[in-house]
Amino acid sequence: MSALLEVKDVVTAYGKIEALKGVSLEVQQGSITCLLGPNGAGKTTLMMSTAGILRPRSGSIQFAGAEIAGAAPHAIVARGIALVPENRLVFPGMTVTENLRAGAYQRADKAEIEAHIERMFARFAPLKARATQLGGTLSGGEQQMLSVARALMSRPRLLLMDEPSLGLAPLIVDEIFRIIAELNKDGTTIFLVEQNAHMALKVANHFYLIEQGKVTFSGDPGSLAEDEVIRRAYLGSARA
Amino acid sequence: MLVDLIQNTLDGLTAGAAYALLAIGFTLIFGVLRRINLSYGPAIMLGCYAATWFHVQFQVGLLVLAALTLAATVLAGAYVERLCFAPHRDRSAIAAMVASFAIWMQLEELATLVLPNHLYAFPALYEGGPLSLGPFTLRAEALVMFAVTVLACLALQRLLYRSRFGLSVRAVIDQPVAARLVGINLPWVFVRVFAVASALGAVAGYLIVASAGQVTPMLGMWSTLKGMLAMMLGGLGSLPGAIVGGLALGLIEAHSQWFFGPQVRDLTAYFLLFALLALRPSGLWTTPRHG
Amino acid sequence: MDDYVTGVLTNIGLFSFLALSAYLLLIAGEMSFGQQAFFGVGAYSGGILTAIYGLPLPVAALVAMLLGSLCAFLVGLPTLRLRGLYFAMATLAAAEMARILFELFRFQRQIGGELVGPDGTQGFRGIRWVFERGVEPAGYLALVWGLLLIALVVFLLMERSRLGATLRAIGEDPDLARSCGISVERFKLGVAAAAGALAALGGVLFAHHNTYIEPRNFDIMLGVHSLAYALIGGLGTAFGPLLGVMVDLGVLEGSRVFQGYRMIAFGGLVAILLIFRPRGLLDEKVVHWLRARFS
Amino acid sequence: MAKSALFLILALASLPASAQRAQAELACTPSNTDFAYHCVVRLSRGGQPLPGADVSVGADMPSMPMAHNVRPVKAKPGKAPGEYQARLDLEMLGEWAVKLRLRGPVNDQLILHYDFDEKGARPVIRSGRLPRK
Repeated sequence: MSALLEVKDVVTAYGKIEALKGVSLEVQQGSITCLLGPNGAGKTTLMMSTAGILRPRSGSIQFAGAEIAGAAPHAIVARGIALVPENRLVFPGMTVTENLRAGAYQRADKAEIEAHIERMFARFAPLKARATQLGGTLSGGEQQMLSVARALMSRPRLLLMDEPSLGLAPLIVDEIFRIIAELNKDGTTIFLVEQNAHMALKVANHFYLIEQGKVTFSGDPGSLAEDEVIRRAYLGSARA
Repeated sequence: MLVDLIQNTLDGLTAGAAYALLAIGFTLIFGVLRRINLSYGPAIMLGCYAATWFHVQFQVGLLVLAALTLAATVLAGAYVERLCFAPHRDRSAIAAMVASFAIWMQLEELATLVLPNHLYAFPALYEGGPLSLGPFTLRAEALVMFAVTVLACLALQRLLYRSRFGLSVRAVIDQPVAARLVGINLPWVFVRVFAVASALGAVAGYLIVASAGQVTPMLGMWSTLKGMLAMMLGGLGSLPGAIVGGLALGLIEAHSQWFFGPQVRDLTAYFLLFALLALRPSGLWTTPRHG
Repeated sequence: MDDYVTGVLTNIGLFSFLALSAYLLLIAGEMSFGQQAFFGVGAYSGGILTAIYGLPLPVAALVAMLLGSLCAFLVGLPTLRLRGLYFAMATLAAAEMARILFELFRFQRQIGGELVGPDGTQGFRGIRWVFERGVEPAGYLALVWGLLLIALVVFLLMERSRLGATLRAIGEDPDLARSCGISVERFKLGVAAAAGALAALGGVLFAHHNTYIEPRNFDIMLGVHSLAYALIGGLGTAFGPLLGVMVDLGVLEGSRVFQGYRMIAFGGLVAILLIFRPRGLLDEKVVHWLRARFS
Repeated sequence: MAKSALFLILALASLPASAQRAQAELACTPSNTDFAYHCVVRLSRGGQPLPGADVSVGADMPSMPMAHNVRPVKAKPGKAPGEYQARLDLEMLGEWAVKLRLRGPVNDQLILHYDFDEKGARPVIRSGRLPRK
């Protein structure tokens, strides 16, 4: 395996406050890599920096050998990265089908897009029944599925997922993680941010702990006792 | 009494059609950029002035005038976008708005330099008198205004719902962060939105000056104010809302003018806007927003 | 000093009151398109009190300021919970309503054999208190700038106090301020009332300088200009708005050789300035640097 | 003829009204330069011409009087008593509020509204009931 994504010494700041204070990590080709940490540790900031929504102040982000730090989001999507954002951010005033079509915005193969949408409906059955409904009227779980499906429509090599289980009922969380494992089996590399460490450790090949803008631990599931991981993921070691 | 009411309604809808067109252009820019473009009206005014200048010099025909208005307005709109909005993309909305105000001053001065009189004749769309329908009268320009407004709305509808550009515009209005995440090139969308909005504004401006038969430098401020007012009445950033807001503004103005006179007409419109903002800031007509 | 220089300097002073009024709201995080209305309220009420009721100017100015702040309070009450552009639009609507009400306002009395008082769109002539007392332009200039100086000193004291810090905290992040136990709404109402009084004072002085006012004096152009001044000059210090007015009127007057082209040059300059300095010439950074340097 | 008759009527009408205050009237003709006018100011008080005043003439735009104004010029005594001549350099055509600052026998400021076009200047009479465009 080789590193598909290589983050080195990335610093991202909001004004004077540095949310990332030099983060370095790697996501191996074909893996599910998970980033765990308490609220405000910088997980979402790292996701947004990788997707190009935020511009890192310094450091390098390499994707498949090419530097992408500071590139515009549309250029990063074109390289094969898609982000399923925190809180899902579906297009509330557009139908489910249109949401999916927007996901394929950079693709020109019209017929293949429509076929791809049908495949998404097959995979995410609840969406099919809601095809003509507005995104804003879906339930939280359905919105999460839509957000994942929309990201897949760009046929990414690397799927970034920011808190996909946030605010969802346990049954739906199970479903989401089943989908994550399935996508990975089909060849998509996944970089996952989670609060739900228990579920994340079940699917991940590798995980990082991030606390106060710095990576504090890196290892495979099992290299640290799960309750220790969970404690640090929720509370951080500093406060423990 | 009833005749007057219906006549006022007709007049109001006519004015409202023009307001709706102005409001759609204004709303497109606001919805996509979340910025207020005070230079929206002045760009339209400059377009109309450019056409008038050609008319004064060369006596060109109606269609050429319309094309000139369109071209000059889009050009002025592009200038506004480059100078006031592109540089402030990720920054202060206030700075962008004040910049657009500065450019307003510039455009207005430019127009009055080229044509210094306070008033210029603009070739009318139709030379004959008003058409009468039973007890009611309707100006031929009003029919043209309606027809063009409906056509423009249909064309916009097609553009927004049947094209890739339309998909990107709606995505940016709906959820700007997600729009960037699916790979929409925001700056490029902005440029094209400005062009479309300017074109719609030019159509509205041309119809307004052609039915009034004259241009004055007031057209700039007037268009910005009416477009903004209609947009606010319909709910910020909603395109169907802009149409409803425009028609509503026209109706309110026509009826309150008939009942209370011209000054109270403006007063009513502003009062309504104020009351709406204080009581129901999301507007009369809003798209559902959950999640 | 000839009449011209005195006139320009007086105008700079008069405008500064309005720009300061807009600035006060801007640092509290609100953009008002409607401060010209309170300027108008001050001009009309002050003019009526001296020209019709024969009250001395200082008394008229005090009453006008009270009235201006009362109006601003009443406008602020239902609108200050609105955010950003919504508030801007609401204040714009209120100000245009005020302008139209001035157009409808007729209140004339026979004074010395002449009809004096607001006469709708015909305006309000004969606000002569200053001229009848033989105050020369230079004297009036000193009065305007004296009052402006007092206002500036109050601003500077405020900005150094806890009050100023609270104000900027509210302006930067109202939610955070609220979570720190600051009563944001009440604070903003106070700010709006103070800004209204400041604008009204400028209005009284303007009416007595010009002897004549009309509703068109108080249209949206005036309001947008005052906003622009605060922004060009900078949001870092109360000297910012003053600098903005000076830059504008200074460049305008200095470029009279360009005749009709001066607004073209000026408009472009402002737009370009805002690209490089989006919070104005004297923004918070520059002010911080200057303070560190000179204190 | 008609003009001077009108002038007379106006002067008579204002005779009892203002014995103390000065009245002014303006007559302007365009010059060779764009937007520049030769203006004659007729000052009167109580119906009598008012000579010997120190008059400066400026002009404001009705909206934005503080920013859009014309540099005031000193008027020279004209041909007849009570007449003063000045050259007004405007920025554009349209409505201007002409501002007369008087010193000497009277200390006052008068504002006159005139509409300037290619032919000259006419006083603006607004009914207040006309719709604004």
